[in-house]
Amino acid sequence: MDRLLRKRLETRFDGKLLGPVRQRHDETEIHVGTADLVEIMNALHDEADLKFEILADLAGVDTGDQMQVTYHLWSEMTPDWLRVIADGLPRDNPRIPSLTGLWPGAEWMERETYDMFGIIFEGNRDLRRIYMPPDYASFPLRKDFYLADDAARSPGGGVRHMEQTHVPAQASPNAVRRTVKTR
Amino acid sequence: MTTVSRSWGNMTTTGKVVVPLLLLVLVLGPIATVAIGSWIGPWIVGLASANLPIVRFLVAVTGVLLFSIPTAFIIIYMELKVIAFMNLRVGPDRVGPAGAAHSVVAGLKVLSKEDFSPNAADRTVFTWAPVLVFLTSVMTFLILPFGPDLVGMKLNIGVLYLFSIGGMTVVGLLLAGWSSFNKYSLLGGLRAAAQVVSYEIPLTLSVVGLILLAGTMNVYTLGLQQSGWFTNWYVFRQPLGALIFFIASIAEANRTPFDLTEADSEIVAGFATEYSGMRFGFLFFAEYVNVFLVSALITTFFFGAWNAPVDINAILGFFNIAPITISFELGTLGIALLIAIAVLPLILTLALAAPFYFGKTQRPAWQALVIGFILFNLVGIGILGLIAYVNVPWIAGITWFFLKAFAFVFVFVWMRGTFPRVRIDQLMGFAWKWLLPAALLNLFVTAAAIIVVKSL
Amino acid sequence: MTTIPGMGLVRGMGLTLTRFFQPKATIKWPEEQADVAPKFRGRLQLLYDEYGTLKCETCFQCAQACPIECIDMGGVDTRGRFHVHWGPPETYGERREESAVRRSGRPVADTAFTHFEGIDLLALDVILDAHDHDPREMLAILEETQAAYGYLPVAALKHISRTTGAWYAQIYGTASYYRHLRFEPPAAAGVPEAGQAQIAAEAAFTTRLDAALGIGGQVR
Amino acid sequence: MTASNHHQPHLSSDDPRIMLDGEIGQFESVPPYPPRTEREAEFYSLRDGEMFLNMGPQHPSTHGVLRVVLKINGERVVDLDPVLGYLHRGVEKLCENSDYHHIISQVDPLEYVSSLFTEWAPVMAFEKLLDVTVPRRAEYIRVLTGELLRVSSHALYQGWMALDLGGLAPILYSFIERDEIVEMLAAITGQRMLFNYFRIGGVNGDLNHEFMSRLGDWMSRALKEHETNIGLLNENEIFVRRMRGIGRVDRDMALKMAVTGPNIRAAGVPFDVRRAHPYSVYPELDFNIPVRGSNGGGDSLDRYLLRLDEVRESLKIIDQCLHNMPDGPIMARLPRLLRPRPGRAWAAVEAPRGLYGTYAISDGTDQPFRMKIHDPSFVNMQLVGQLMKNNLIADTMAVMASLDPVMGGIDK
Repeated sequence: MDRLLRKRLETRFDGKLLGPVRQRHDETEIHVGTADLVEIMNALHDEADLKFEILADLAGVDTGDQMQVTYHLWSEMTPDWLRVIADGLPRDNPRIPSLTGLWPGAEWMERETYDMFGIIFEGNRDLRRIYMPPDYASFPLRKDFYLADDAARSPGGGVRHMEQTHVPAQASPNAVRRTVKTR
Repeated sequence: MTTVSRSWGNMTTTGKVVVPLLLLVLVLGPIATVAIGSWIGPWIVGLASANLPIVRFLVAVTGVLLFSIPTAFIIIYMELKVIAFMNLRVGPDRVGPAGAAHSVVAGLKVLSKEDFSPNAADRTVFTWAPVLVFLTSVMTFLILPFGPDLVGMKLNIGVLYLFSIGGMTVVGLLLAGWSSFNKYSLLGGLRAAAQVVSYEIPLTLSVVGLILLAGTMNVYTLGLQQSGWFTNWYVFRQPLGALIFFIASIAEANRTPFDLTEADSEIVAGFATEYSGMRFGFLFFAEYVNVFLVSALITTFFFGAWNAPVDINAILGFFNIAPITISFELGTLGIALLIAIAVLPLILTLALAAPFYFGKTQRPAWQALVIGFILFNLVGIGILGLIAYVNVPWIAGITWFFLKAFAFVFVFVWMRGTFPRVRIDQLMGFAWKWLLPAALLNLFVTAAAIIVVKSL
Repeated sequence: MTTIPGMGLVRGMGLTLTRFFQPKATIKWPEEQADVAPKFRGRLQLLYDEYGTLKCETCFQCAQACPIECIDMGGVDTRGRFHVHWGPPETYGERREESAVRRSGRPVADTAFTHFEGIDLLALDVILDAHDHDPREMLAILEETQAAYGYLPVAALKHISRTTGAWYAQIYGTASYYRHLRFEPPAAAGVPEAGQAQIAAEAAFTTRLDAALGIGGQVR
Repeated sequence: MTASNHHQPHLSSDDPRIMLDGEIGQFESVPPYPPRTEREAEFYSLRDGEMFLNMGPQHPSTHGVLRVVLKINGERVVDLDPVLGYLHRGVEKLCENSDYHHIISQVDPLEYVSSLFTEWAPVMAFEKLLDVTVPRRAEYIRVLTGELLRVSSHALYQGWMALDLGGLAPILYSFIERDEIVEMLAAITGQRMLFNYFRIGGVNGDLNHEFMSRLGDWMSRALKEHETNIGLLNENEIFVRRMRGIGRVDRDMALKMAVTGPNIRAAGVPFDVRRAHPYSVYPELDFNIPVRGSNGGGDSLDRYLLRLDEVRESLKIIDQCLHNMPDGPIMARLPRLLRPRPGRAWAAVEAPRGLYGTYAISDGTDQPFRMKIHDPSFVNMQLVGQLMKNNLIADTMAVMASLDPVMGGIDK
């Protein structure tokens, strides 16, 4: 736990953090809003006393009532991992600015998150599905997507359908509406 | 009649085939003998003696065709085994002794596979391209001098024939690649065209120096000129030419490190991607026939063709010993020959088996006998081979020719087991920037040397 | 890269040529068996539970669920009556009923597995004492058990497991790996199983007697 | 009307996916749906002289089932579009539906070449969630087996590299080396490939005699054999010429592309999780972080050579582990059923291919609420699109192999 980093983050991003800076083991966690995300990330990446240059991971989370996007960052200035959680994405139309301007390598991670959660990263140039086939309609890692044999967990106690389609309005940002005939 | 029908009913299927055939042979045999002896034989002989070159050509072509397939089999087996050994593997070891029949069985498998052609392929070209490839590589065998007087055609423009026919292979590869309707095939075919055409030039130029030196384009005469001691081999007079020829012929035969036409990690199998069954077999055989061909050509041009590296007669002459010939008329032995034939194998087998039975190993009697019999056969073949080698010049020639050619085949296989392949631009750059100037240099130096030597 | 151009190529060819003559790494299966560590668990075996019945209920759920149909069940059923095989539901409906019966706790006669009956464990105890109940000497224990009983009875294996603390599955895995260990009594001519058990018991008794007297068996 | 129409009513020439006899013009219409994004539209439009070449999913050198659509102009690659997902198994979803012990076997086949590392990261994350301290002996065993597996993975990399360039011999030498290591690991873990060995709070089995004797035998000649084997390629002019200057990654690009592992170190950035964010007992061990290509970035040859340097460092670590191995238990005391209190944990290890991370969220039940697996190959694979433009088809293989992707990890 790096107390210094906590202090630095609190003073630097005062008023922009949603909730307190949390620390556990070797991780420091901040919650930010989607509107401030790019600005905060730029600051984290560029400023000399932060210098979080390496994007270790980008993960989407479906908490059940909202969506989150989690970034893990590494910097040589601190022994901690920094976890940035972009909070409060509505489930029916989750949108968040893309970080491909800062880290072009985030492109595929954002594609994966879009594929699994339907979170739309505004500004990502190539936001298509990456794992699932192009004519696939649902988002498998969402919490309302039940596995076929996961009978015990489903509300009715019976087997649900494999795919509960939960397509947000305009699932893909720049899309020409697809009319693919599936054989 | 009942007896006949009953015994017919009792016969096995094989019997039902064999017995009528035997009867047929019994009846037709005498008739055929008489017919051939009195009418057909003389007619054929007459026809043949009237058209001797054509007959010679046909015989040679048949021989070459029959010869090329086993050669390909041997080289395939050799490649599997040698590369396996170099990779610390065992290689094929299930079919035949030490897996020796593996390539034959693989050939049979290829024969029995479905002959498939893609929907959009150009059927005609697709079918005939492998045949063209195979034929052009086999046709070059015609002028190879396997031994003294053991040559299909003593063409006086042999070298020219060689390169003109050899250059046709690329047409087959290009056709195969184009007609397959596959992008990998197309790329492979185009690569083949670019590569083979590029390397044809240094290949030919490297031999021009040799031709200047030898004063002939007859491959057989080239062989004759290199007889005697191994210092007469052209490799010692044309070392640069030999090196260029060697490198360019690797590319000609599409072997590693220049096997870009079928680079499996890039373009799957190149022009052969869509082929299956015996059509693929043709392409496959053609590749290995080509390997043998370029090895044989290196041997012929630069490494003394069929000539032994040591001139035994010269050594013997130096010590004032008459040339050895084993002239031995078996007929003079008379009845002793018969007895020897009857008794000698038995005695020799027993004699060779004895050390294994009584010796340290203490093998059981049957094992000792089997070992003895095998040893006896080996000894017998060895003795017979030695007699044949000394008495019959072409056997000596063919032995040395194949030894040398297969040594080069081994080198090809060895290189395949060691090297990664080059990139296409490096390949082309090497041909045009290094090999071609080197070949031209070789040519000029040779020409200048000839002029200088003649003017002295 | 070396300073002389082409030297690296020549050296590479030298290396492959030396490899050409070196001993080969291939294991010529099945003539040769690979040298597998005792802990290796890559071998699939159906195990018996603590009551001596097959742990597999033959419910075919695994075969049914396997997406690529790589699980195939076959063999003689636990009654030794007919071949069970994965197939349409009517072929395994009967098996499912039988499984249900077994699960309910009622005894199901398993005539094919009489050799799971209790055996005289005296001889085994002697062997285990000699090895100080040490699971690291498992192979020796198993070999001596087989020498005493003629084979490895399931009850003996379970006893070994209980006293040495080694898992039954591990003992079973070890035993099933070695070819010279067997789970079935050898098809000895004329000696019925009961007789064999008798012989084994006698042998065990004499062994124990020898041990008690300290003569170690060399007198007989 | 006719019988054939009756049998195949959907078959018509309008459908771009179906090519009828002689309709060669339909050849270029991939993919069979309208473009979804700007980039896709740009990629799937051809200019004069260009054509698409589908490399994969069945292709001899794509390391699994990767499909790369190449847009080529003759032998030159104009652009390329990797298409993933042929090996997607939804492991993250499976992990969210299985309990904590179960997950270890679920994640095993992700990166199947070095599967101990795929266990290590989740296990570390769960240990953080549970506040468990792992016994020192267990940590040492983890490091020992992990570094062994790193050696085997890098050995295999060398062979693949050569095979993708057309060399036949090195792959088998690599496999002999790897086979010795996996047999060794089988003696301790019980499996050759998907070990399922690490446990939450320790490891499954202690070191045993079989393992130690095999290891001692191997260690006595490992370095020498390694040097011999790499001599076949390192000094080979053909190999060096094909690798040098191809696929150059500089420091800035490596950081921007979020690349990790040997690929970023070959670009001159000394980022290794073992030193950058020490975990397990790595702070106690003495080893270097080899870095190459410090000026102007590193090419494929640097990436290749760097892995060979790492093998030497790993052998050093193995040696130290054997010397410093403490006595003690190999498992922490844990309840049978794990219910960590709600929270988030992130753990990363340095796998042979880079940072292998796991982000686990617990909601207090016996199954994780969310489990994200970060695979280094996935990120490294992105570089291919950047590096391959205006190179030759043959270089695609060299660059892809030098990045060392494993499709099992990429596709999850």
